[in-house]
Amino acid sequence: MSLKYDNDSDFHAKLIADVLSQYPGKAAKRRSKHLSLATSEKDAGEDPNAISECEVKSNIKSVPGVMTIRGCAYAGSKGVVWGPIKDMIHISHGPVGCGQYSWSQRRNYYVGLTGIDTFVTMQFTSDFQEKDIVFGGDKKLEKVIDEIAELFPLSNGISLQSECPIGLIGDDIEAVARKKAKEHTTTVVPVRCEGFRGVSQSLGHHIANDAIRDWVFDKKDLEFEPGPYDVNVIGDYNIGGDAWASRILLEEIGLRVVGNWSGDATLAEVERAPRATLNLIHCYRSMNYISRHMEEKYAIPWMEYNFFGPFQIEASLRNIAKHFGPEIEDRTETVIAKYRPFVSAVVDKYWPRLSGKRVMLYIGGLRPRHVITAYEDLGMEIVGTGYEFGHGDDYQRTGHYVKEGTLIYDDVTSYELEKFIEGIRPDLVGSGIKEKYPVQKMGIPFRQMHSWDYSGPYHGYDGFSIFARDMDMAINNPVWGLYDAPWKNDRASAGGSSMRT
Amino acid sequence: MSLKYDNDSDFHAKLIADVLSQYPGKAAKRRSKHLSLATSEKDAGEDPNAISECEVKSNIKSVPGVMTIRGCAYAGSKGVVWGPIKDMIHISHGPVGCGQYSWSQRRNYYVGLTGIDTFVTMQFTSDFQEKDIVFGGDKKLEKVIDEIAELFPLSNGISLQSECPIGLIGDDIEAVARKKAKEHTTTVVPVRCEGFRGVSQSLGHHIANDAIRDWVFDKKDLEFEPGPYDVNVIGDYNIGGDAWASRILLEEIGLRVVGNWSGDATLAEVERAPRATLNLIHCYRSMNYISRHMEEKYAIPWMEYNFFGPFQIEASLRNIAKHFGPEIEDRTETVIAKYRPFVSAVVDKYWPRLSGKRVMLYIGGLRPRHVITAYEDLGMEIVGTGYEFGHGDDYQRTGHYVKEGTLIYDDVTSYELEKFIEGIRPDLVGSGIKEKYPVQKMGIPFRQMHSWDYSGPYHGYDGFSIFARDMDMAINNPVWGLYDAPWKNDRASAGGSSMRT
Amino acid sequence: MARVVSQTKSAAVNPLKSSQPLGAAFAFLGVDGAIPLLHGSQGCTSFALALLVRHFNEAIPLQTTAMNEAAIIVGGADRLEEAILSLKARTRPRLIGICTTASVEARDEDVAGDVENIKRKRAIELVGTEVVLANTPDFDGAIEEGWSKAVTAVIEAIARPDKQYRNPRKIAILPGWNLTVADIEHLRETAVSFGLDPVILPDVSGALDGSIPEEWMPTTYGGTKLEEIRDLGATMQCIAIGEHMRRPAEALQRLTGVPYVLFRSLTGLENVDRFIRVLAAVSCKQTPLNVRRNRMQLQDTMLDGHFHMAGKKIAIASEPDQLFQFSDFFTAMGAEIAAAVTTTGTSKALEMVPAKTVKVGDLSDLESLAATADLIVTHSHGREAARRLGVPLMRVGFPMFDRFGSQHKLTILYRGTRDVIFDFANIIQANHPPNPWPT
Amino acid sequence: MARVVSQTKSAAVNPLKSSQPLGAAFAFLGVDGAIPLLHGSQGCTSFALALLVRHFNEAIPLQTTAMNEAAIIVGGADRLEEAILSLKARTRPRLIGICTTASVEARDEDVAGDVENIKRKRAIELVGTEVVLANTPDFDGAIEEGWSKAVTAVIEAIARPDKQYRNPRKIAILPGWNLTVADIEHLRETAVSFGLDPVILPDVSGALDGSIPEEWMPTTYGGTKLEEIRDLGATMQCIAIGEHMRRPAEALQRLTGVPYVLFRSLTGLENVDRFIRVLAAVSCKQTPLNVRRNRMQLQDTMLDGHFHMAGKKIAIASEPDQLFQFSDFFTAMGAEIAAAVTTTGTSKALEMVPAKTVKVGDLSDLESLAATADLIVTHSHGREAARRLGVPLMRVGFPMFDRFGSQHKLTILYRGTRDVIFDFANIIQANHPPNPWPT
Repeated sequence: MSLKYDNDSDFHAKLIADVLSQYPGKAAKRRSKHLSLATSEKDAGEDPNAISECEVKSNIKSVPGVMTIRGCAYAGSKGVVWGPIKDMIHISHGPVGCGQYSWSQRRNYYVGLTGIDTFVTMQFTSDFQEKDIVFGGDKKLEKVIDEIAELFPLSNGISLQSECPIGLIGDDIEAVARKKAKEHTTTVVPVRCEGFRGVSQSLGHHIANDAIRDWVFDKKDLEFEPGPYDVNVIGDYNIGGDAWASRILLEEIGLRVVGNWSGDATLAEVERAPRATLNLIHCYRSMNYISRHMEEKYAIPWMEYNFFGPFQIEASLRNIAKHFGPEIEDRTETVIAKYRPFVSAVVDKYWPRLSGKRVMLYIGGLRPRHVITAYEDLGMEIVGTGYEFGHGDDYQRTGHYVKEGTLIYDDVTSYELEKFIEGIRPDLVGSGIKEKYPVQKMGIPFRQMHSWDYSGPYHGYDGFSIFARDMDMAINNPVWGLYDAPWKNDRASAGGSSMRT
Repeated sequence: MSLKYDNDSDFHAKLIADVLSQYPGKAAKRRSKHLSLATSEKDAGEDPNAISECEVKSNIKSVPGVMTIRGCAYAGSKGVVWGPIKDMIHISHGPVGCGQYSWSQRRNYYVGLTGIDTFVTMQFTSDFQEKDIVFGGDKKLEKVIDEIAELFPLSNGISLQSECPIGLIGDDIEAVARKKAKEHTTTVVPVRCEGFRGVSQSLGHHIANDAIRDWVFDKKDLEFEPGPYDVNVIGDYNIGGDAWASRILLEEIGLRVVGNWSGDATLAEVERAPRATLNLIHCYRSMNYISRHMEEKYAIPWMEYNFFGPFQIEASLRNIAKHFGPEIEDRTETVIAKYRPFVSAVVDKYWPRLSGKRVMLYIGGLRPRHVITAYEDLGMEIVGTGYEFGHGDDYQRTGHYVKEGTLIYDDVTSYELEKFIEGIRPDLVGSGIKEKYPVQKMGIPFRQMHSWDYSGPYHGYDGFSIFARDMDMAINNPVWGLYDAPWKNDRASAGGSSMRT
Repeated sequence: MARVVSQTKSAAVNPLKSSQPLGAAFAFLGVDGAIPLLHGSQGCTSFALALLVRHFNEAIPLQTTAMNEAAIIVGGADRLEEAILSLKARTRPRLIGICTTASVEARDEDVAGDVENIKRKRAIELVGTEVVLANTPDFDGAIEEGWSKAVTAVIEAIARPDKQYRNPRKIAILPGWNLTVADIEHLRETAVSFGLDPVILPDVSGALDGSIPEEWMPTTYGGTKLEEIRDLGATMQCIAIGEHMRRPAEALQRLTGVPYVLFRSLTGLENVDRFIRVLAAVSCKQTPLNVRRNRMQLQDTMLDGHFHMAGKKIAIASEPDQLFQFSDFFTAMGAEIAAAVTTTGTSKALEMVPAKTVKVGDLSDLESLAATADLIVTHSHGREAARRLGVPLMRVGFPMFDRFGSQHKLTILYRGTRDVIFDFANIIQANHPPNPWPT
Repeated sequence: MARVVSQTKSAAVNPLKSSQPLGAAFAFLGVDGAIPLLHGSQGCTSFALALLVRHFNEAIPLQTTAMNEAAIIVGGADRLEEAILSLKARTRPRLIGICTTASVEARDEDVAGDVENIKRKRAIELVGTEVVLANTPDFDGAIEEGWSKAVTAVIEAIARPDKQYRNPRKIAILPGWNLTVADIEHLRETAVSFGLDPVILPDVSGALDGSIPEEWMPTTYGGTKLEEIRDLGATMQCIAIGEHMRRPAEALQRLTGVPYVLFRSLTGLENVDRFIRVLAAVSCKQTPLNVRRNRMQLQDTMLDGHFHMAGKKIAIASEPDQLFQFSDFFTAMGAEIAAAVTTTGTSKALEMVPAKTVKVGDLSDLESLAATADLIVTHSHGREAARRLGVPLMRVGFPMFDRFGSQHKLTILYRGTRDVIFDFANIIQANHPPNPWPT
């Protein structure tokens, strides 16, 4: 279903102008490039390479003293790409800060015995002290690797996630990696994802992809028998079980998922990826690099898909099936038909409670566009969306999804976001933990759309029903009908009020 | 080991005089018969029927407006004797109060699937309403029995524990019992333990014993093959696992425990008891009636024993073994020798922390005497003891245990107990939940010696080490070294102090 | 609007309710210098005493007429008299609160007549001691009724029954049994912060708060003073908390003309707002800053907590007013009352419970309804059902014998509501960890 | 007298500590109108911010100089200047608190020099805004050091460095990072109840207590006011809480001559008694009744609770002063510290910890020592070890992201000590049910 609604372009344009008016001239000019409106609408789900008129400047460096929501290269590599590979140990190499701050911030589900053969929710660091900075940390790194090999004999490899100081003190972690890989006959991957590189976590994704290319692919003789329906799922991190929900569907239409990058993944799944017949990309932003590489080097085609909400699920399943021909296409139609009643039940239940509700999004990865139609499947309207660390191609892709007049904001500051939300007063904001409390205190329902707020999965048909329930719970919670304070009448004479609005 | 120490007879006599002086003449006279001193010492563990000079008036009715610690006949029957029989359902028959107040007050451990084949920690009542009082409750009782038979098909019988109103309204629960036993082909035991009968829980024990005699024994054909070393353990309610600790020892010396009355017991264990060769009585007070009956009717001899502390354990084991002859006696010596090092280790550890500490007891059943030597095994001294609901024979038996000058108090009131404790200021008081808080607030360590204060077992060798640890924990806890309040100096000018002493 | 479904079984399996005399005794414990006297066999008192001690972790003054077989036959008047005189002589209480039990009520004894006789006959000996009777047979009602009857009896026996000068700063507060010691303290502080002088009856925050009196006291220490009860007619306004406090509030109004306003619950933002408005109106004062700050903190906690409460299915069992108090609040936070069980079916609070039905029943009824719940809310005896079902338990009400500090938990006004959210959300978080897979 | 055992592994597996700049930023959050500015790459700030938000469930103002590759090569002075000016222009903070991170410290940048230059060069633009620097490389110390350095830096930069008229009612209180919002509020109330006027630095009870400000604030709202910090020299007495607050207390004494008294812990009867004595002496007042009542309640709770704490084996991991605070109290209740792990080995508090050894280490060290413990005490990351070992976890310290209301928990003075006992005993009761057999 393609929901019809209009966004108020004039009002949104005025909001942007108001926000920019508060900046000094130079900063206003700089920021104006990040804020925009969608100017025309295209049907979603067709040509993924169509150029959209939704364009903003993006992937540009952050401004000192203007805190945005971005992370760093280390976040992109350790936090996103490498961290979920469950049978490896990922060392946050450097001082204790980065790894400790970010520990357990993502919810990559997995199965395995933590601390025995699986290590996702554990945290490892070389815990640099002053002497390591002064005299270099390679010796310590060697010891750390030796200790880990001894303490966790069932681990299948180690990655070295460089923190800022590593790039400054001239350590040669590649040499250490080579030496220790040989000594312990294991995989050791050095990743140069120091936090100061690039402008956001995005470069970290790229560096992490390159590290897979250079330090994992084609390094071992694989015992793996490929089949005609083998696919890799790329860029699904299994937040709240998303990858599992997706895998169910892909298997139902007759495919074999031989690798899931990188939620609940083993190193072996990564190693054998070049033997698959197709790469299915969920999070384009974080994993397009390695997909393009596999296309070039191993001639594996790749395609994007979207499993948020029934409209996109059906389109994506058909698109994927087309690649494999009539047999799979038939099975796909059967699967789609099978789930139709389930979808109707979900929509019938929640449409009356959710239709017409207006949503603002500000997230990372692919979600600022991919989740849009899932909301629309429930009758909800997207009034604004933006990426933490998107690139031009992300914004191009967004054009397919958004309606004309939709507010678009790149790398938005908390000041800007707050002003937009105050102006629009949407019925729901979907963003991250750092935005959650300010938005809620404005009296506006909120869902974390990075972590699914301890819920999930949101992928696939099962995920859709959970998604619908969660949005309903957030928007229609009676807590939002908060009373004015009983002393409102005497407000002038003493401080305090109910909510700032 | 028989610990040598003296109690200060003169001081204790003065305490009694002081306490009595506060009563009006008649009451003083009445109470004076309940308070006494032990006047001579005999060696413990020899002739259990020796007459002692430790005599107080006991088992006399309570005084209105003078709350003591006693329960009622219902408490003695439902709470003590019947309640632990695990595969029967014991209906608190009458209004909701009694059963609800007493629910889960005792800690009779058991194994079984609660609610399926085992019901000890559940609570059943016929929940009388006004109409049941006015029109009689037999009809309701019948329905309750029918419901229970349907809801709990794996229960092996029902007992009807009468609450006060039953005796007043003229219900014929015996007729209901007979009728329903026949209908459901099960055991239904009516027990006339209305709370107003007798002066304490003690009569309830007797009534409960008689109900076993009249409604359980010789009612079924038993499939049970008796053996030469079969014994019943009578009056061990398995508080905190006590009966299990005892059973281990008896089995080690070569006996077979065919019935355990009534901790963790099944109805079948009770039914087959008359086939055993010897009754070993732990709690004489609550179960001597049925033991005497079995002696008369089935010619089963009975003997008391005491498994508190190594001194008594050894004496009791030898005494029991004597009954079975040389083979068992040899095994017994082996067992005793086996545990000696363990005992030494416990004593060596705790003696330095506990010896010389003075203890006052006020408990029920057999404990006011039986636990004495366990304390003495650790070097502790008993300065006073008394029974909630003891009879003359209990006090006679106490003479073997206590030293000359020991303060003896029967059915003591909270006022009297408090005055004695204030006067003596012992290092430990062992009594029940109702005494716990007043005593602790006097700054004196306390252990519940009915329930073992959520600990246990205290029986047997294993229990002795737990007993020692618990007493040490209570007495030597640093909390007793409480500071005086920092404002003590300005105490005169404003209320508040640290502890009343 | 809930439908009240009456008991279906004849048996009570794992009963929910405690019986009436305990509720009455509990209320008498909130009067200064009082001794509750249970008129019945010693066993009742002994058991009730042990349970109260386990609940409060405190020494509790509770007395008995120790009815025995002979007294059961001839009637309990003599035992009652002996008990009253003995108590008077030994402990000089300011109030003896008699609670009858099944054993005297089943005989249909005229205890009221007995009490009047004793008071007349022993008038001189009893100078300085009020003797108050609550008829509380075990075979009727439960804690709520017992508490309500005792408070009513105290008011009717002691409050001066005439119109009198009304002190514009004085108010009467009649809290239900379901308020904790901390609740009572916080109620008082809040009223005082508006410049009011509240008389709280009963006031369990004195004797049962865990403090240690300097001298051994055979009666309660702390609690509402008799003079305050006598002068209740001098208050401007009475505030009753809980439907079961309507009876004593009406008795007070009848006797003295003091008007009352009734709050079914003081938990939840809207209820508290209404209460604060009443305090502001009565006192003609602005709301103090700390109360405002507490409201802001509550709002914030509601925002944080709604997330963990939304959509949660609750199985709750309690006395009617407490049932309403928590159900009402939980649904205001987006939770759903999947099962509601209560002790007696007569309270008007029941139909306000936001559930399809409220079942008069026992914990086995709750257990059979709670298998798919996210949370069970009831007293400590619910622990076995909760364990069998694998559903977490939030302990509220009486008895609470397996957790400490229950009397120091706030459950009302802005701060108490905030704490209830913390409790709820933390139980949910503890039992629904973010990563449910084996790790 | 514990022996401090230094780290044995090179790797930190499940590290215990958070790094220094976070501690400094946390302290700056306790100053009114402040913005902590992390000098390093944006990632540090972003991560630290997310963790602080998860801990407090609050919006947190935290800023970054967003050092990028170019800045890393040429040095961060320009980024720092740009950040300060931008912050000043947009948000008009009263304080910008700079916390350096590993990336600038590893280059050995002269940040102090940079700051001085900027302040000189931009003196006019910066009027009304203090700029304070704490050198807090991630590769040294942990939260305690960061907090301590930030408070010291604030005092040295802002407090007027001369002897001045001492107001006999004014005292300074320098609390360690390990006190909660509720602790700070209770400290203030207690001091005020003695008629004192306390300046508490830092004071996190304003901005981080979950209240909702009327207008959107880009800085902290609430916290110690700059004028109060300037006038710290006018206080009669400084009270420092935690060994790590000795450094700022000494700085204050050096600058202004105000004497200090140091409390390693305000948890536990004896420590609180000593504190109350100090307040009484400084104020020349008698101890107020409510404080006395709180002490009685604590004594009673100690009596009730010692039973559940006696003999219990505790495995605890925390920063040194918090480690001391809880270990000291637990052993005073009869528990035994079976394992103690801490973040850094330099604090003098460590040797006072009542354990044989204190290991400088990580949560994997704790896990290997805690298998036979009855209770694990550490921050939220201890949950996995606790679950693997089947030992219950009592959450204390930072971060606490999986329970609500941690900032509203009292842990100090009589009431806080009481609440700690409740928490402890209830965890024990929940995990050691009275009947351990299957039922």
